Amino acid sequence: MSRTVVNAIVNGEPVEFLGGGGQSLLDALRDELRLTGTKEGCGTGDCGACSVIVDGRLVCACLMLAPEAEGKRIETIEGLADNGHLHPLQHQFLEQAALQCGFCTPGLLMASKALLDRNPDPTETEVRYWLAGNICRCTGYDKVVRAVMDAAADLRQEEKPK
Amino acid sequence: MSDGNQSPVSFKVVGHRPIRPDGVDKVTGRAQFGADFHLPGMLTGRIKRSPHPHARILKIDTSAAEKLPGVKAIVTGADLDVGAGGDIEAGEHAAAMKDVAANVLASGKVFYQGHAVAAVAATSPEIAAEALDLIEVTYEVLPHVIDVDEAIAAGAAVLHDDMFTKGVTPKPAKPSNVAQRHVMGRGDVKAAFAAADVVIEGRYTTAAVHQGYIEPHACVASWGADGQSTIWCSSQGQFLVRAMTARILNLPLSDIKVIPAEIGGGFGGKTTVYLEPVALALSRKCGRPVKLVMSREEVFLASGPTSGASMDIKLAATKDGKITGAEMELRYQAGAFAGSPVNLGCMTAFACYDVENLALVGLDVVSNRPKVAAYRAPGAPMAAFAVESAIDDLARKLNMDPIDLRILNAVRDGAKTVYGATVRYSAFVETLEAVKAHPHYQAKLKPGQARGVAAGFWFNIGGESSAAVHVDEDGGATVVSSNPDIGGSRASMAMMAAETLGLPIERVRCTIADTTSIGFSGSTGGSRVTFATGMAVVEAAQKVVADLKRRAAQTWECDIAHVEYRDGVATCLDPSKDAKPLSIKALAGKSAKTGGPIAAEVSLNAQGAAAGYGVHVCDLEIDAETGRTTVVRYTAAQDVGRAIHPAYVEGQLQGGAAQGVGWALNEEYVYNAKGLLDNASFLDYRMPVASDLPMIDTILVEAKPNPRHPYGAKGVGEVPIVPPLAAVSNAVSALVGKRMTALPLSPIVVLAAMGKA
Amino acid sequence: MSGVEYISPGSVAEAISALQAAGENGRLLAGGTDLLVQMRGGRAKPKVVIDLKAIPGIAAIREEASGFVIGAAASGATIGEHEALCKAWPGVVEAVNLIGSTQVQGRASLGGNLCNASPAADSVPALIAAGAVCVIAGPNGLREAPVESIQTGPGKTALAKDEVLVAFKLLKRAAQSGDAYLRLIPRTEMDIAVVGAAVSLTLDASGKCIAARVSVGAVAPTALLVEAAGAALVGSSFEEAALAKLEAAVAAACKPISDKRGTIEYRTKVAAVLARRAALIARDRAQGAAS
Amino acid sequence: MAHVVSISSKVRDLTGGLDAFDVEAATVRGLIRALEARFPGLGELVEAEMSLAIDGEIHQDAMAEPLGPASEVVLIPRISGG
Repeated sequence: MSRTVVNAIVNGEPVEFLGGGGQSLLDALRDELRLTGTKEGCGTGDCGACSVIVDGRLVCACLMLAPEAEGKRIETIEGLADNGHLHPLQHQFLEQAALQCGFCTPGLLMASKALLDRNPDPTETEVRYWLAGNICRCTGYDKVVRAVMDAAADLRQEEKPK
Repeated sequence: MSDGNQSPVSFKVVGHRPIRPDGVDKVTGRAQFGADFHLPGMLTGRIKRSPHPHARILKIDTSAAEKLPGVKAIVTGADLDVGAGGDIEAGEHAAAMKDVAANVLASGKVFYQGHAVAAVAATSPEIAAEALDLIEVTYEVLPHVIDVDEAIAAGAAVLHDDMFTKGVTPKPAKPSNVAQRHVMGRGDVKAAFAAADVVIEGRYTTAAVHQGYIEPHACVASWGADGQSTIWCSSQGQFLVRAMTARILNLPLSDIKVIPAEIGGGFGGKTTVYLEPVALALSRKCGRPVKLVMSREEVFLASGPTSGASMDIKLAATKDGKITGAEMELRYQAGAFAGSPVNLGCMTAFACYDVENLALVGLDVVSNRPKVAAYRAPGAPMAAFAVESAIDDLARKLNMDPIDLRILNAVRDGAKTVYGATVRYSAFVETLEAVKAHPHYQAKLKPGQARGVAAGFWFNIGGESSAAVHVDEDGGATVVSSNPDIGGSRASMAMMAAETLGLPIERVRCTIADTTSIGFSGSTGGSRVTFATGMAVVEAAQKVVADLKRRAAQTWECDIAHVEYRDGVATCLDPSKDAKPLSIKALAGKSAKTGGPIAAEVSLNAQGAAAGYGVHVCDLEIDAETGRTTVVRYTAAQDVGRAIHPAYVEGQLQGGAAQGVGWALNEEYVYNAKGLLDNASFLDYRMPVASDLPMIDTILVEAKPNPRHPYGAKGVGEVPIVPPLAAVSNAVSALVGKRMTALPLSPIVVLAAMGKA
Repeated sequence: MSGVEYISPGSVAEAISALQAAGENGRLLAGGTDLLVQMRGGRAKPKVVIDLKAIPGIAAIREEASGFVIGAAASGATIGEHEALCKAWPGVVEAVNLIGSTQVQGRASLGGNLCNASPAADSVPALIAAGAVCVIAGPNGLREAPVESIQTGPGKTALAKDEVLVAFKLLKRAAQSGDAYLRLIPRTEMDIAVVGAAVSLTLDASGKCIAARVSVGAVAPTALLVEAAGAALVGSSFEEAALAKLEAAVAAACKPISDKRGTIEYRTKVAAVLARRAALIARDRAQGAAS
Repeated sequence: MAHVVSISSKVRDLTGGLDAFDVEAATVRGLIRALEARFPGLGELVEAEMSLAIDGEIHQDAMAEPLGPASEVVLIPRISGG
């Protein structure tokens, strides 16, 4: 099998795994690293359930080959909370009941984080278009969008010098 | 929060919006869904599927695949053993189970593209895929039929030689694709039409649509050498998976343990089995655990969509708008095997309205499509599309406000439905009035916009449920639920227990038990969990309270009648006793001294579920040069009894509305001339994305709490998908200037209707 | 997908050698948003995947005196964040940024969008309208070719088996120029274009159009450069008659098919509508209305 | 004497086309027994696949439910859901 050793930083930790040229980053995260928080909803980049952040860019882990992760910094849902403290997005998703089944939630949270990392004060329209690649079938998006906007406000508040 | 949806009753927990008990697991990636399990020695399974819409299987040659190193087991339909007799389980009778088995792995014929014909288990996904290619299936390709009206027509390819339409006397001489003809009605429809001032007629069609849960079907099955096996899977009912798997493989129920995984959406589509019997049959052959996960393409090809429908409707009314009679024929696609929800379509079609004379005919029609599965209010949205469109026509013809017209005809308590139930505890009129008074309905439309209104009904059900409440030694409590939590039911279960036990919600946790750890329960479906399983939770909690009082009385040596229990504390009302109040914590800490652990389990068969009614309002715009529709404002109102956790109730309304908007505008199964599905992906099966929708306002109408439930709950999950089809279409029709009769209302359809392409 | 070899050459020459060595079994990888989907669906079965992204500069954007050089593997996100490019060629950038979701934007490349050779590729009509030129490396060095010469049919390109598209050149913008791209999809996002239309034009001081290129997508086996449509605008001040002529020219050029995404009638009608709308947006941009 | 009404065509297949008839029964269990005796197969069908609306309230598997002397019992297809 044409598998090569891949070294990457996942959620701040150096990892080493075997990745094949026919294997997606999603499969590597789930099957090699057992980080099953990243979900597969379609495997074709259409649903966003496998959203992760690679070197600061939001991507679908199903649309990246495992060996492409070499030397990259990868953020997954398992790294979103900081030492057991929920990220404001996680907190707002819970507060606002922005999840029902919870399957698309890891992807939505990572996508939302990538948005707020570059746009701390998005409009509703900006949130909706940014998240258009994350399909949620349960919520109708209403509470998701509200949670992201409120988390953005929480983060802005945190940033303010006291 | 929308519209101050606050419970008017001052419960301490019920009606509030606490964080769900399983929330943190779901926002941190720890929740284990169907595909997340991994066992030592686990094999990867894959399923070989038919490339033809209709064919006879002449031969399946697995010899080459068996020789491939790494292949550990191969199964085909011959490995299933559904048998002819046996007990009836899970509400499924023998014939239906044979169909489920033949759907799980084809037997003799394949009836749709993607129909499973064989499965392999191998040591890697690559080897499993290679093995599939090595399995040679020889087919005799047969003529196919896709469309429901074509399937009924003379000369159509007949799927099942033994299908003689049921419900027709005398029995038809020849087999056909009409599995069953349902007839229901009352009164004198002919006379009603003869006397009518106004008659409205129409033919309506809807496309087959998929439930669209984001989690593909997934399971792990592990056969033990002693014949006892375990299945981990995401489903809407662990007991249903157990019953169906046992039945299809002819195994004793108690030899199978089903452990429910978290479920990534179902909407009815996970109330049957596709993978579990196959995985277990594979595991039985090789003695190793086998994981089977569907790809998205497989989900579209081979798991249940709901029926596309073709319907004719005719209304008779007075010039004042009173509907005096109606005739309707509903023809629903069942897919490859009998069992469309057309009977439910007939029953629900006019359930919102008090119509004296009714004649309904429903045809259950098979064709070369995947076998339909339940989808949120099965059968009701299509029927409501036709009925609510016709009523919209009537309102326009009489120049009446569409809500006033509906109020005039609305069912009220005491009215009799066409299916025999008497309307009770209904708040349909109140829901219509709430919409009429809402700022959305009062708001003026902008130029180029139109507004659609439509209503919807669902029965809601009760049935068998079990639950346990354990008081932990520190006075906290654990609720053990028997139903997979598909949308936050752990929260409502914990809340009802907390309310009953007088505990703060943070002291009550909720877990979902496997089939060996709690009594039987029906599936998570039919909007039954908060009602029926909730009832079991409350009764179990009430038993615990009674037990706590008994223990307090024993401690104080007083009469139990003198013990009051409130807010988690037992107080002695007997003034002759110098008894300090005993908290649940104190009682739990010393439970050994009063009889041992404090716990109660209740199994019941809940009766008295109350129906729900919804009214939706949709404002939209159309780009007149491209036919693209944009929903600009949407409000969903519903008779919810009492909302246990209002945020999750709102979520049900919003999610159902979004699915319904997708059904109305863009979702459809597209077949080509070869009978093959052309859009088996999220790219081309267009479910709404975040930028397609506005905020969805909700109105929770709590005018009539259900007295048959301890906290007044009615089912809420299904009603919200019933009104949107017509709410959207009525608005589009207003803008286009003619009645739109065929869903979906894609830009192409709308532009053509506008006469511009 | 078993046994697929992944290689990541450090130079164009190495990439070409790898491509030659792999022959029919080799596929170039840029963003991967099409290739991985094809591999998963079994429509592509490469034995060697040659990732171009380690080649210096191939994912970058360079501004030179003559204009912009966009690396073939530059992602949509990179392109969307390049301020000077956005200012000069807003139509090209908006077309690129319509490809897929935010997630897809993080990967999908301009070169991949062209070389995947979908008739509905969003960036291609915009690049054609913009007069973009491809820089192609082969065993014998570099050559240049206009974008409209690359796609030869669905899934087919004019590139030789051992050639690598390395960059796109976009000229420095003349004064009073603007471009725009519009597409029609049933949803607001995430769909393949049912129809796409791009217009790039230049105005004189009086606002009269002195140069125009119009290209439409998803209405023929490849994106079309509709010269008659551009000609309809040149010399006009966007009067109704000129716009009608533009629409007629576009409609006449369309040779669409009816498929799951659209019908012949719909595509033809809407291609004309979008071309007119894009022309007016491009005019407004040229007039600096937006800036 | 319970007045039985059916809205299910499967019932009609077993009753020779009858949609309404009277049955002597004091409980649902008795009703099902009586149905089976009068129309072989019908009791089994009702027990396995049908719900009953007894004087307007829907019951499922409620075998012990009493029937009044003039109860109306509507045989309806079992209602499930999504």
